[in-house]
Amino acid sequence: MNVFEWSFLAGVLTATAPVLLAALGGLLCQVAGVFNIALEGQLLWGAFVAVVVSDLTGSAWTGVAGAVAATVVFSALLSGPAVALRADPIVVAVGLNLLALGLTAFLMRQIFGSGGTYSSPELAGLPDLGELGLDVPVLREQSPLVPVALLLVAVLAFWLTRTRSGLRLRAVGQHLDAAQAVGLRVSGYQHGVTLVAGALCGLAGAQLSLGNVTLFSEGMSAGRGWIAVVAVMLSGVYPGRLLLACLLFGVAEAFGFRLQGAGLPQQAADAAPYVITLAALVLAAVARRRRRSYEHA
Amino acid sequence: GGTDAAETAEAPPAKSIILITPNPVGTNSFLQLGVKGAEAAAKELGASFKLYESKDPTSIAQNVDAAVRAKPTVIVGISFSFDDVFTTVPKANPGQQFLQVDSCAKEQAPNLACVSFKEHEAAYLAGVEAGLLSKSGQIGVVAALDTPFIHRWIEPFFAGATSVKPAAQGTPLYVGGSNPFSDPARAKSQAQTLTGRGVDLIAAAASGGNPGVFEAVAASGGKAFGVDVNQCALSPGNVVDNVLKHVDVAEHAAIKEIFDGRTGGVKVYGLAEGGVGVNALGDDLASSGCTVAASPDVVAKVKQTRDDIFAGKITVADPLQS
Amino acid sequence: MYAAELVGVTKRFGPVLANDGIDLAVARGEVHAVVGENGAGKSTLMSILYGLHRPDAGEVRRDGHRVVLRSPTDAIRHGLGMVHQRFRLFPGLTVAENIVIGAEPVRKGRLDRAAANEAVAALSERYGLRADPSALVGGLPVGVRQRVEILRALYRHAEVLILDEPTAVLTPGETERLFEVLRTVAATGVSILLVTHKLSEVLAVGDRVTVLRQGRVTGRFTTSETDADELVNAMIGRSLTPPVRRRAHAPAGDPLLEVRDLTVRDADGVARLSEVSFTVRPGEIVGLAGVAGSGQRELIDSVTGLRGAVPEVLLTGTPVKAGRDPRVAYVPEDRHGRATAPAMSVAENVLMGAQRDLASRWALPRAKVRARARDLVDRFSISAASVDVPIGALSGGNAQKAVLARELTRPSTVVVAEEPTQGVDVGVRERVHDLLRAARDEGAAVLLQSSELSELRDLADRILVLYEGRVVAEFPGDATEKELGRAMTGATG
Amino acid sequence: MSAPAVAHRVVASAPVVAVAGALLLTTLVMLVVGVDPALAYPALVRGAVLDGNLEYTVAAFVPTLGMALAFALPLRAGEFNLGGDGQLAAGGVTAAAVALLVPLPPGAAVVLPLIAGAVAGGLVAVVAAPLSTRLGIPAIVSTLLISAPAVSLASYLVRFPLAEPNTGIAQTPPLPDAAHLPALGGSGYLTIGLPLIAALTALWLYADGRTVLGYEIRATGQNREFARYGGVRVGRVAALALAGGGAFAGLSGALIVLGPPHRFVDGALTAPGYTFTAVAAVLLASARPVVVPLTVALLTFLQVGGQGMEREAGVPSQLTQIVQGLIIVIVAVLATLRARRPR
Ligand SMILES: Nc1ncnc2c1ncn2[C@@H]1O[C@H](COP(=O)(O)OP(=O)(O)OP(=O)(O)O)[C@@H](O)[C@H]1O
Ligand SMILES: Nc1ncnc2c1ncn2[C@@H]1O[C@H](COP(=O)(O)OP(=O)(O)OP(=O)(O)O)[C@@H](O)[C@H]1O
Ligand SMILES: [Mg+2]
Ligand SMILES: [Mg+2]
Repeated sequence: MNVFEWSFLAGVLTATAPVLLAALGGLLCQVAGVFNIALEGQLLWGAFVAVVVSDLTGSAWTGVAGAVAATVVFSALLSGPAVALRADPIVVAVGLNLLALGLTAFLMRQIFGSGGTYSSPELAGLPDLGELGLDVPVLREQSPLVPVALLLVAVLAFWLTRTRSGLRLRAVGQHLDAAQAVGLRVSGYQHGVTLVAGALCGLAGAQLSLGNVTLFSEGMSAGRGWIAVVAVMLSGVYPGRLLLACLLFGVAEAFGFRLQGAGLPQQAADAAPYVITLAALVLAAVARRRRRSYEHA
Repeated sequence: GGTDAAETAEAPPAKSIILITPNPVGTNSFLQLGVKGAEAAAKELGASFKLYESKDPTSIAQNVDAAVRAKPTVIVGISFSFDDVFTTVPKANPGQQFLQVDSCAKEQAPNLACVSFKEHEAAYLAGVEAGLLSKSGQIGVVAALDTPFIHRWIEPFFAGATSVKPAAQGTPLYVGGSNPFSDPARAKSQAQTLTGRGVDLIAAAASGGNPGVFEAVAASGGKAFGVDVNQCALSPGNVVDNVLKHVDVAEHAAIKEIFDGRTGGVKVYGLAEGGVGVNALGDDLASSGCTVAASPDVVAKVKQTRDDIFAGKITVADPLQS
Repeated sequence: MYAAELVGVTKRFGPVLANDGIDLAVARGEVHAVVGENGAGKSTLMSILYGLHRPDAGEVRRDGHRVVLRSPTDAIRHGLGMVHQRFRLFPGLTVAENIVIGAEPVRKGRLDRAAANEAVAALSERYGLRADPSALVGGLPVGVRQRVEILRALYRHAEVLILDEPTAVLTPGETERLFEVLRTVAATGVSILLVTHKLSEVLAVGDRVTVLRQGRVTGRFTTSETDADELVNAMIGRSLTPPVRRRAHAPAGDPLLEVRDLTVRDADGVARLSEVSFTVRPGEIVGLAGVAGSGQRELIDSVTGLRGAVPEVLLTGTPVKAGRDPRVAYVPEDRHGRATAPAMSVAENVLMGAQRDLASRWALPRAKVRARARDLVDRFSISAASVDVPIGALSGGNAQKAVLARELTRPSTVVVAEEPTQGVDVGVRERVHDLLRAARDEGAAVLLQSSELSELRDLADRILVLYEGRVVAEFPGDATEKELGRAMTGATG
Repeated sequence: MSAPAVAHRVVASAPVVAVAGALLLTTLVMLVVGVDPALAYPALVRGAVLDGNLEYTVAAFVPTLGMALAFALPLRAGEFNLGGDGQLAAGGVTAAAVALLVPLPPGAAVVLPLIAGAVAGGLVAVVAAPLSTRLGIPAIVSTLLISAPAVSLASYLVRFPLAEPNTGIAQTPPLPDAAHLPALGGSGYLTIGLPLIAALTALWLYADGRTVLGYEIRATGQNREFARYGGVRVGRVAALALAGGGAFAGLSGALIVLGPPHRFVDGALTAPGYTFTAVAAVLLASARPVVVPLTVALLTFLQVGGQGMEREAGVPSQLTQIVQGLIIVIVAVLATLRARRPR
């Protein structure tokens, strides 16, 4: 395989990792019957806190920990209203996405004294796997969170199918009343996954701002959280399918760049991930329908 | 936010400068230079200084109106984003002085002064360096957006390279996305795409995205060119040189002229006027941290090319005029 | 000492007094039936015993000790188990998973599937409740799903087992099998509380019976010492009115509704209706009987046009129109899901279908809409604070009357009524029956689907029995429940 | 009802409580980060209504109200239209193209681009309808996904086929004078866009409450199965509602482009974030259409005032986004608390 293709694969992984981490959180919520479309806001918030903490402490890993903690707190703003008070999760999430956008831009100006983009030589980014001694093509330039994301797919699949809490979680999502009737603490599970999704979005944000690059810029989540929502819709409750869906997005983004190289305008590259994701959604839905199309004889 | 640079507690200075940016300043080195120049002028002239950061084209108009109401000595707008507002507002407010940096409104009022640059001349010189230094003969540009203005950093760069290495191949890629001027993640991906196909020298014209380009070349063993300011120190050992644009110097001078009563007119800063350049031509090349310092032959060729441009032997085509 | 006791239990839902100082005691190993009309408070009482509701007053005792049940978890801990009227199963989990959930065997931190399957198999064996532990519950027939519910309770060591209307969804054969299981289980010392509407079942399987009416106990009997008449008297405060006189003259004229050889397949290609043919003539009520899921839904959706254009269905001689054929008045079973938009006002709910008639060229005048609604409210004696309150705020019976008001005032000649008296009280029930008869007398063709055989016998001129998507039998209106029940299980002839 | 009772109902109404709660929390944020609320709030008010800023507030009110209708109309039919940006850009670029390329007599030169913009926005939005009703892809996702390519397409058009030559910025040439929205009064910002959008809002309110279509849209939104059962062609109604919403968005884009600076500047339509301000306003109105213009006015006030606050008091204007986000969350919570209260 030549250098060209390695770099393409590396580009795919880079584009995939943050989306995948956030989508894993979304999938957990979906399994437990919580509709979580606040991934975009949480991703952005995580990216911001990661940079702030890393900048303050000089340690990227502290930044990651800070992002996870802060995003768990942020996700409580979803789980509180939507799970405990049964408020409309869509409305709450729309509010939270807006809140994250405003809060990060506002605090950025308060903390760093300027808007736009913040980066500084002192800001510690996550090390490359290459620096850590894993000198394999494709992975060499990725942060350690990239293999972590891939690993989490397997962990989640195992958890959901092989453990007691995984079984209970699936039960809660399938039939809320039934879960209550067999004595499961339904809202406990739903709070739990919403907060865990927060933690995963924190990781996703940290990967975006300290892994893919080393800086924060306003609105840098740039729709990745929404793509994660779509990936969750595409994959139901199956982590394996989720990985495929997120890789599809990664390929679409990396492919979009290639399109530019092939002479297509930049706008085509911008649109490519969305068009491809939408096409995948439509194809999946049509396939679902076709499977039933012999219904009218 | 509004920053008061020179402020005296008792009596506010009668003279004042309001600078309006088209976007948040952040790490955008171009806008930072704009702020620096205005601040320096304010300090020297004993004027107060206020910065209005716009978010989008609508808020530009709003900020300009607010500035007009504040009646400062001069209102400075940076970039072509002010072309429309500065066509109408100065005419409607003939008593107010305006300065547009880096572009000029189509119909220029007498109370509007303009400062613009011949970026293409500096980009051409950087291209010469790239042509001489590229081993693969493949060079590239990662630019923020595919807009006509930004092409001033692209075609002249490739032209400079082919002038010394006719076989050189140039590829531009654009950051795009929802945040083109400050998306290092996408900038890095684009740079990786280029390095992946054998490009070993990349000119970064992606503003806030430039650090991403530097990260990409550092990993691939290639090198990059910075833009506007000396960015060699941002990524030591990976930046060859920079397409410098001395916005601060030009802006400072223009503000001073307006304060002195010489208003209106257009000043174009090219190589000859010292408004643009590359670090290879600077006196402080040795301490600049730019890797071109290690190639005296390249520096010599750049100097010669500059002299040829001065002498009119070489004319650098301006993509905006084509 | 009783296994379980409810003492002076009172429960109020807003203005509704669902349980009013109820005392009920169940002995060990006893099958105790609880009967009463719709809305008498049976489910509420059972929910209190299972910790799903907290009583406003009164207490629950287990083995003579007072227990406080804050949740089903508490109830399960105190040895209570419940099989709900609507199953509470997880369609995407296996039989074994559905049974062990909440008390799963775990080995080395992992779910021990083998142990779960074994435990379930052992239980099945012991009580004669056969079910494949590794089958997905979603694909199982209703009877088996019910077994899973019972197994779940037994797995959790229930000593008091509550079953809320377990036979409503079963065929007579399945019902018979269930009763055998209940006797086996009771013989092991488990107490069983059986909620049902069917007096024959009470007399067949119960040891004792408690009758509820409007939230109070109106009778306690030992089944060996009572009979159906006595129970009915306790249930509705009077004896059953003698069977209604049938109309003198026979229905005549060309059929208004004609179904010819209708076959309908579901999403998976399985036939839900096969070669169904029948007619309904003006002035005739045709009843539709069958256990749940025998094809009633598909048939009614085809007749009303909701399945799209179905050439096999003819209304007044021409094929049914897709969407909602305006020639059909249709009273759906699902009151909140289909028949009403609960959050919209009474006026806007009764407007549906008539909006175009009321509108002038551009406008749908509010005054007209409300005036019409007020008229319907008066004519059908619907009790509502005003026509502007959301219909969801009305009691079930009044909401049902509003639906009938809307549908029966349509200019239509075919009336389709689906479980028209489900969950409504006696008064409303009689009113609904009167309305359907009136429609018939005015020359409408009425198709009446009901799971209450007595209702069909009261109203229908003919009764068609659906079984697995086929019309397996046709009876005159005065067929016996026994005949009908036999046909509903597919036994032809 | 007595006057005190009315006053009580107003004070206790969800929007009022939500705004009060959000402002309280925002004040807390200010205090935490060391901003003086006594400085910030007056600056906010001045930035929105005083010192001649009112015309900007009004200018921003027009597209925000248009975008609010773009979200509110499909929402009545139960469809979430989050793709306003794409519909706005499509409408704007179409209007610009028509104004530039089609020679039109005065009058038609304004009207036709507006209609073309509305049609373009409606077409972009209506794609989501079959995806939702036939394929079960929720509009909340599909509109969002369609939005990005639509914005890109507009950006491409304005960069290449419609671009103004010899300029540094991706924009169309100035539109012919005949295509400029007639101004009201001296200022160029106050145009007939305001009465136009006000009239359309009134029309929508009327249609929503007093027409057959409005009734069928609401029934579809409240309970789709009920509407289907009642004979409403819900697929068509949902599509119509989405198309109507998209048309409002497209019209808003056209209004922006035909107003100063009278051209389509790449990014100028989407950057101010009209779409999500409008979403916030509609959610704040919590399903009462009559309140929408008021909540739009309130949020526009905050947005425009935020700029003034930033200039004068040095408080980042993003603070107003925080207020909006908090308002929406609080409204959602209040809605459940209300539903829970025993009747
Ligand atoms: N959660 C609730 N909220 C309000 N009212 C309720 C609720 N549950 C029951 N009710 C009312 O309490 C009364 C008793 O209802 P319950 O379900 O206990 O009756 P039932 O005897 O089980 O009837 P059925 O034979 O229809 O199952 C009815 O009037 C019902 O409408
Ligand atoms: N048999 C059915 N049961 C439940 N839902 C159905 C059924 N048939 C259709 N639907 C759903 O109803 C919605 C609208 O269906 P349909 O497209 O037939 O509506 P319509 O009003 O006839 O629209 P149009 O005539 O414009 O095509 C869709 O969401 C569809 O999935
Ligand atoms: Mg019941
Ligand atoms: Mg149809």
